[in-house]
Amino acid sequence: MKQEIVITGFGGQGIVLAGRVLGNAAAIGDNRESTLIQSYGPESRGGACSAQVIISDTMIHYPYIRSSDVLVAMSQSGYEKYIPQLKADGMLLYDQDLVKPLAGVQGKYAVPATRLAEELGRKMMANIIMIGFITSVTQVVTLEAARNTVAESVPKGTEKMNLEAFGKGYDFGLSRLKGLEKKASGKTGAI
Amino acid sequence: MKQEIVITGFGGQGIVLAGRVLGNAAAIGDNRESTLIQSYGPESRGGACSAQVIISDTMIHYPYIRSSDVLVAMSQSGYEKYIPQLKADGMLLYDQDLVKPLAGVQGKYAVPATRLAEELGRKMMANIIMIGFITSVTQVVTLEAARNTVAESVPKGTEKMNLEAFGKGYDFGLSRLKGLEKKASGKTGAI
Amino acid sequence: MDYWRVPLDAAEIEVTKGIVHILDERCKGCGYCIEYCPKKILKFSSAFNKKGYHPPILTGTSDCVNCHYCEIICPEFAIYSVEA
Amino acid sequence: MDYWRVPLDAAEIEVTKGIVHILDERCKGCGYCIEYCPKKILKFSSAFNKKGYHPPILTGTSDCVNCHYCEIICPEFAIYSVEA
Amino acid sequence: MAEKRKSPVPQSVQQSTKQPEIKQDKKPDHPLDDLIRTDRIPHIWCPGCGIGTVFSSCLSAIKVSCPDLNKVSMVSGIGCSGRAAGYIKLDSFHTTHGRAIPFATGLKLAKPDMSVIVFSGDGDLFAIGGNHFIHAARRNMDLTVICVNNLNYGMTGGQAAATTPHMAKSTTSVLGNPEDPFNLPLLAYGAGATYVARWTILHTRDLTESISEAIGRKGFSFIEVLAPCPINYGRRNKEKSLDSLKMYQEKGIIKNGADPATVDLDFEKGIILGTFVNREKPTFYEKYMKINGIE
Amino acid sequence: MAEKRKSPVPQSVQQSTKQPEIKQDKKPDHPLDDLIRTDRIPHIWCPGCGIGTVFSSCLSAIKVSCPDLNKVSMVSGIGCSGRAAGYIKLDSFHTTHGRAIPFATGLKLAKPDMSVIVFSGDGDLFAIGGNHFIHAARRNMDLTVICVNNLNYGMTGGQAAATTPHMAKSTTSVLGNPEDPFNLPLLAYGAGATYVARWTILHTRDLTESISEAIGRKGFSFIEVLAPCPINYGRRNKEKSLDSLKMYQEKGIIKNGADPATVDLDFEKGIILGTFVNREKPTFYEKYMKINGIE
Amino acid sequence: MSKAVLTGTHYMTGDVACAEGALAAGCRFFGGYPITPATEVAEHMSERLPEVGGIFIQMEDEIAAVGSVLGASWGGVKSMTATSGPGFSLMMENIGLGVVTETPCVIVNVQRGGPSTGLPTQCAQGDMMQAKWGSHGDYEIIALAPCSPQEIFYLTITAFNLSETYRLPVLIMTDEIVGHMSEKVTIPDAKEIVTLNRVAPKGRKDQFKPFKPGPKGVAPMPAAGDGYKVHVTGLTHDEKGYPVMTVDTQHEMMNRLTGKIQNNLDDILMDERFMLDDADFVIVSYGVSSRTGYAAVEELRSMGIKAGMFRLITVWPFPGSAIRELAERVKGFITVEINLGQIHHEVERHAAGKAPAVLVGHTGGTIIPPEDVILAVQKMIKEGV
Amino acid sequence: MSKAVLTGTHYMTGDVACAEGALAAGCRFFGGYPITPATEVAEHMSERLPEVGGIFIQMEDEIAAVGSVLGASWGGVKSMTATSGPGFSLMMENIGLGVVTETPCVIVNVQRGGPSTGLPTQCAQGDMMQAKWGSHGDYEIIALAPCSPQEIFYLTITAFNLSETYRLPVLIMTDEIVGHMSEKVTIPDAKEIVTLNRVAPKGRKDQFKPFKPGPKGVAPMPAAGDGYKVHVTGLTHDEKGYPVMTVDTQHEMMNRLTGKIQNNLDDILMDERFMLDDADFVIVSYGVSSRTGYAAVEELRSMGIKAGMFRLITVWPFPGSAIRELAERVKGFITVEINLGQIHHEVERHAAGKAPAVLVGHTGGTIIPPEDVILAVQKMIKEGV
Ligand SMILES: Cc1ncc(C[n+]2csc(CCOP(=O)(O)OP(=O)(O)O)c2C)c(N)n1
Ligand SMILES: Cc1ncc(C[n+]2csc(CCOP(=O)(O)OP(=O)(O)O)c2C)c(N)n1
Ligand code: SF4
Ligand code: SF4
Ligand code: SF4
Ligand code: SF4
Ligand code: SF4
Ligand code: SF4
Ligand SMILES: [Mg+2]
Ligand SMILES: [Mg+2]
Repeated sequence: MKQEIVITGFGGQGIVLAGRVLGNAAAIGDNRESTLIQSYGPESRGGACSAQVIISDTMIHYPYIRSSDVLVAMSQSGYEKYIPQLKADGMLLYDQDLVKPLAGVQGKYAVPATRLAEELGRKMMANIIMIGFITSVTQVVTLEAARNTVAESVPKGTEKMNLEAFGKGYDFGLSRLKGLEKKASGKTGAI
Repeated sequence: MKQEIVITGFGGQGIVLAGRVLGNAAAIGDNRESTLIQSYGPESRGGACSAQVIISDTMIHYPYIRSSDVLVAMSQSGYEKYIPQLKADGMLLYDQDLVKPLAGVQGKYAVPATRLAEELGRKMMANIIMIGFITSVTQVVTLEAARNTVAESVPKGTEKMNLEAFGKGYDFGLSRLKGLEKKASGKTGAI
Repeated sequence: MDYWRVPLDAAEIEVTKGIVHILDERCKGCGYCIEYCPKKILKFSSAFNKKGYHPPILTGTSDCVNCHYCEIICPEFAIYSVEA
Repeated sequence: MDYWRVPLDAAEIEVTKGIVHILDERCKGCGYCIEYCPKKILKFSSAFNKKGYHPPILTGTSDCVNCHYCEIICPEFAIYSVEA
Repeated sequence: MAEKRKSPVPQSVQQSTKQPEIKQDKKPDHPLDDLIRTDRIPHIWCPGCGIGTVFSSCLSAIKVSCPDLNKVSMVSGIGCSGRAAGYIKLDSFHTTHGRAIPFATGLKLAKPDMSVIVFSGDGDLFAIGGNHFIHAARRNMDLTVICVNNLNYGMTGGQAAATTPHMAKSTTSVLGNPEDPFNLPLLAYGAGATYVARWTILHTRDLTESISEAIGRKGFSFIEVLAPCPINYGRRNKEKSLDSLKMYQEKGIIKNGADPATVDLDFEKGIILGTFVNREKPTFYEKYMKINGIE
Repeated sequence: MAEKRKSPVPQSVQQSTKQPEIKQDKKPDHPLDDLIRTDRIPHIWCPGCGIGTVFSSCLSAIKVSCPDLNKVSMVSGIGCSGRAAGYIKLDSFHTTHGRAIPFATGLKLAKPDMSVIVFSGDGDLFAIGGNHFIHAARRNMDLTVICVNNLNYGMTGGQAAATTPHMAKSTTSVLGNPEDPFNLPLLAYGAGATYVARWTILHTRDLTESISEAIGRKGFSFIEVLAPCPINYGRRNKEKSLDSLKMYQEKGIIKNGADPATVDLDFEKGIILGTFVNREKPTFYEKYMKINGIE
Repeated sequence: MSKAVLTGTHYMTGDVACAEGALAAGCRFFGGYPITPATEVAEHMSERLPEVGGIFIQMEDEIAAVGSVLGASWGGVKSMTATSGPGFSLMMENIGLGVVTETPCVIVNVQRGGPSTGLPTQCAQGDMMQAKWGSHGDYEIIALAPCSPQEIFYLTITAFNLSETYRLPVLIMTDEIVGHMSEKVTIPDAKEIVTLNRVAPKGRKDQFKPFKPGPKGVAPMPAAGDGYKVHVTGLTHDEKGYPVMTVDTQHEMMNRLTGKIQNNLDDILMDERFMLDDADFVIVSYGVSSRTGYAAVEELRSMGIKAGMFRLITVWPFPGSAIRELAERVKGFITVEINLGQIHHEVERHAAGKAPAVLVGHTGGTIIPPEDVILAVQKMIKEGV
Repeated sequence: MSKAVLTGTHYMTGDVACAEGALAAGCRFFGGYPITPATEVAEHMSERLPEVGGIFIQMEDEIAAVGSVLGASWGGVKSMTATSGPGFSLMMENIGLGVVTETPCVIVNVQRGGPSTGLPTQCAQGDMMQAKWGSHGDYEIIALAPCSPQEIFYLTITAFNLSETYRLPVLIMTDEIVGHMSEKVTIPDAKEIVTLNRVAPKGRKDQFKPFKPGPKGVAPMPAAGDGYKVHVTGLTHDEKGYPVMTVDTQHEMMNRLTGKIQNNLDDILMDERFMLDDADFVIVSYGVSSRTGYAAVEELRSMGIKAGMFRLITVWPFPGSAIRELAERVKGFITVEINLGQIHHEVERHAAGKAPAVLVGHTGGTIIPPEDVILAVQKMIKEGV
């Protein structure tokens, strides 16, 4: 099995860290193969930035994603750049205050990650919330692996805070899924 | 016709300048072809130094001398290095205070260039004396060309002094030749 | 905190009245203009601009004295004042 | 000309007598030792060494005081003095 | 391969604040817009980065001191500060890391009546570029050199520079910088600079005046400008950009004419600012022309 | 091709002066021969060149101040002066032009208990190598840097250097040098050097003491030594080697502790000599070890 | 567990893995200067070296960085620096000094888009020829090209081993993708890691010649302070290390310097061959581009085309004889590299017309998609080779 | 008579002839740093430039020298520097900047024995590949190799003309022998000398794009101060000169930079063919080695062997198609160069096995005797090619 996840946003949002947590969780926590590619521009802040994470049970050769299973968008421009390569049955996860997806896009999951982070008092933790959200919505990594990796990846002393943020995102995801299930069951059973 | 002249000595003796005067005289004064190659070591003073001058009526390709018609030696080490490549019928010109040629060497012409220069009050002019000597003894360049080139090549204001030195060397050469002629005639007519 | 060189510029400051212009989309919300406006007439807007920053708006409490300090301290060419 | 720091070294200079050694083939005839020997006991030899320089020889007029100045000023490691 | 979606039509996000009323009926140009490549704005500098303020001050100075804008140019090296050359609407040259000054030297000698401003970072001018700096100062090359000193290498992510305070944190000195920084005005003076000044971005008016003065005079002029790099230096040294400004305000002491040997940056005791050196000496070009009897 | 003669057996020319009698029964070794690669003597330096005297002085200093000769090494750059490394019988490194100091920095940090002496020319250390010099001074790297200042590039034939006096003649300034030279002690001080001295080859004993002192202390020590290059600088500026020495004698003024800002070389008014700076400061290595809690 | 060897499985970037490899190899000195995308090597070394008693110093530029590395190596310490294109260009003169003075050290080039400042944060493989030819004069060099963080870890150890064995700077020519890519890296027990050290001299110290070839054509190497009183120069020198500027000495020295590499190719050349035995079409690649190559080979095989991969691990010296052998039996070479044709030229030269050689190149900023390779092979087939 | 053009016949060294060529070409700025055996170029320029109102400046190092040259060129002045191996290595980074910013200038490398400090006063041709590959990233460059003082005079003018026409640094790759050799140099009347200048832009200044190709694929070039307010950067940039760090912009820029050379080979490639029409054995050479080549050809012909000479005047871009054409009909190539095989590799690559290619090389310090070439040809004949 192979999952290809693109996370995209601005420099300064912690996009690469989010990718690294996912990749790390998959590789070390879940003992699978995982390749993370980061791409960014010359800007330290505000430039386009993305992380491409491939998670697989077999060796990964070509490290770029040309067709993604999951797109996580934390900026409108990132969304616009990467949405064309999202598979038809792929999932779009996005920060609902920063990205306005096209009306017709299917399989989309919104989370107010930045707003939630601001509520937690740390705008910087939007990415951790997003990781929680990804974990529950996509299940590309196990909860345990993701939690452990978050704890290991953040600066010492901030573990609790970050795990809380992670939990918030995770739970938000669960409830979104429930909501969708309801919706879906009201529709035809397909997400 | 092609003449190949090697001038050798120590850095600081004006070896390259001597070569340049000859080459220049041949090329510009006598309107022939002439190639000068200089070789020297890292030392500014006292290192081995040589000038190779090829004078020819046709185009000169290969610029090194492998077999010389004339060897002008102003140091013992230079003499030793270049004497093997002097043609059997070549001419050896040397500063008699600085070089002691092997007893058996034929066609040799001694001049006390450095001593004469010291007498003129300028040890530095030994090379100009040597040029005069070369001009009269070997006739590789014409007197006129050599004289003019000396005058053009030396620092302004020193022309007279240098032409005097040149003349001294030239005359010394003439008298040497006369002496040899006498000697030769006393022997068998061959130099 | 007060404008750090009030005594020096104070005289001039009183001379004119100004209108301040804010180019929202250039602003990156550093707050320098807000912090150092001698008249304290600027504050962060609650809204975001496209890049997600909160540009300054006028508090409306007092008048701009056209001292240009916001203009010259702004790293973004995002604010300037002109004579009213 | 006299040795430039005679007053300073003078005391020591008188203490001992020395023998000066000259390594002719190292000498390049700069004349520093000759010029700055406080006792003026060196002069150029008239002969050449292999490289064509005139190394110093003793004038014989006076004694070496083993001040080592020739030794330390010589750029060629060509002269030194030892206690007599 | 899975079927792909068509790219959606970009749709801008409706989040901007409303324009404040007072602005509505005015033209929206910033007074410096004629000197800026507005098609490249916003620039890449981070929120709170002090480079923009130094740059703006430099443009203001150019505006007042250069009647003919075709006779001004800017040369930068590589770094965040070095990006300035890319935003000024004048002939502008973004060269290689550390080499702005030699490039500017050639340009100036080829165009002696042009004001050549070197605008670059502390790393660019004093780490890799230190040799060119001291030699241009020695020659009294007629250049205005503006150094944005943000105490680190901003562009590469916050490594220690030759200006990073002893014990400060950086990505290459996580436990504290073992090196001491240069005293830049002293180095400049020691190398032969004929005009040496230091300001902070908070002292914007003085800075602008100083840059004008430097552009207006003949000879090698050096202006060090303290500016925050909140993202890299600030973050690691617990100094937000407004903290930096406050520090400049509280610790800044203007001492024109201070002996450069006494102006080491000491963020505890006080940051000495001012014009430290302003002496007249013929420039390289003047001496070259005179000695060679040209003109 | 013409027949060639066989090479004659080398036959040495009988011109040497007879050994002075007093020498006959003594061993012919110079007291410094154990520190010299005698198989490479005579060295390449010209008659009257001052480098040999500086080198000799350096060897004397090593002799007195370094009991263990395995704990001393010399690093040079490229130039006539840079050839020193090739004559000292110690671990010695003849590197690239201008780069002796970085090499020495690595060597010193790898061998912290070794005395590392950088011996090189003014062009090497201050033209192409200027940046390394100022940074090593800033870091207070524990090196002894000896600069033979002969006012020009000797090795390449006498071009102007960053030390060539204004208006002096050189092969690249035939009508006179348009540039001003560095005041090397001031530059060194301005960069952070903790020991700065200047001597001439005539002041040999002071020089030797100064080198000993520098080797013996911790930190970045810089010693400028004025030395004639009669062949290139002297010839073009009508100064024979003995003239240079006379000038050192007549114009030399020893002023220990003089303010480096006042010691510009002025061959007319006076050449200020002495130890100008000698201050204590921890070295890079000491600070690195401390901050990182090593040992 | 030794502090220097982080035994275990980690998720790390190529840059960090490179630094860890260096530490495991015994590197205890790093002289650096920051540059994207190599900065993280320096940053990681700056944190880790003090933990093992080593020295990290950030020099004033790349010239100084490599200078300090050479100095530290002569101080007896395994040393390293890391840079990218612009810094690599600046290092060229001192790399030459390292070659001529036979100084072991490792220099990492995390390649980015060039020329000049180019694309600082994006990948390329445009410095491959520079690695061989960038310093003036002729010389042999060793350059290795890893294709993953795991491999960069091992190859950094190998690089140190080769540099110590053959006494020369060894280059690791990686790229932005591999440097910034995170993958699983397994670090074995310290005792399982083979680290080689320069051979110490024996015999009389006063008669030792630091440039006189011993076994493998390489001279033993003392450190400064060992009592050998060596002289080391960048001038043409004899076995003693003395400058002797003659044609003969130059000839001997050059033979030593090139011979020690050319006579030990068996030891130095490393490659990986994938489905090569029966291959008609050989994809020649290295570094990140080889990952495109592998993907293409699998795809081509699935299409029934006999493709195989010859992955260069040692890029310099170039394995000419392997190409020459292959050329006798294959239908074509396809060199895949992110440049306009560099290693391709070597392939073409050694193929010598026996089999066609084409380039699948790219101007940089991204990696090459497998499709380009597949198309190139299909074109070759169509054109009837 | 113009002071800049010393009309008449002189006896001068190659270095001096090079400087005179530069002056005749209109060079009015020289930024230099002394180095044997190129110093005399700088020295002569330092005396002569003031006579024609030009500027000579001795910079602090070679990096600064070439930096100042690029700056002066953007100031609208034809500019030049000269160096040898070690300095050439240091110039590499800024040569890349010159290429990418399309800055006309001339850089002379009077080659000496390398690598490293090597043999400073002796000859070699060891920097030929460095000329093409020494800076990071891919690029095309023009390099010319004169074989006599007379030719260096003319080729320096040509170098300026090419650099102005194609907007890039042009390299003169000469060597110690040619640089220090004195021969007759005839300098024509000023009016007989063709000097080309960069094309000045036309049209609206605010819409001008300084990197948008015009005729020949080269953009017109304004000087600073002309009112075009250009931005010039070493980053990947678009036609306007603005940094745009995308794969597409990189691709376009690289195509522009390489295209302007590769699409104008007819104009750029220069060679001399001597007895080549019926030649079985082609001696490929350049610079001083070609003089060995000529001597060998004459000797071989006198022995009845059909040898001919293909002398490269333009070395880079390499005249691959000429070699490919020759390979179809000749029996062998013999590349003669004072190195261990550099241009030889190109010959070999383009000969592509159609004709054998051998090297007559040398490690440096001296020139190659004609005998070596003759022996190589004889060996080829014996081995039955
Ligand atoms: C030769 C070279 N080495 C290193 C780099 C990487 N680099 C780019 S900017 C920079 C430092 C910039 O620091 P500074 O000049 O202080 O500018 P800032 O970003 O802080 O404004 C470095 C090291 C480079 N581009 N070229
Ligand atoms: C990179 C480089 N550039 C230039 C040179 C040529 N070069 C050799 S020595 C030297 C100058 C030496 O001057 P200095 O250091 O003052 O030594 P001196 O010969 O005067 O003792 C130069 C420019 C070189 N070897 N390497
Ligand atoms: S110009 Fe700006 S800073 Fe000054 S008073 Fe008006 S708003 Fe405040
Ligand atoms: S100073 Fe400029 S960027 Fe900062 S908040 Fe004010 S307007 Fe925005
Ligand atoms: S030691 Fe030398 S200088 Fe002193 S008195 Fe004796 S000979 Fe003269
Ligand atoms: S100082 Fe030395 S080199 Fe000079 S003359 Fe005396 S012995 Fe000879
Ligand atoms: S990294 Fe620092 S210097 Fe660079 S733009 Fe951001 S704040 Fe400014
Ligand atoms: S050229 Fe000058 S510096 Fe060099 S050895 Fe001769 S006198 Fe000394
Ligand atoms: Mg900075
Ligand atoms: Mg010097």
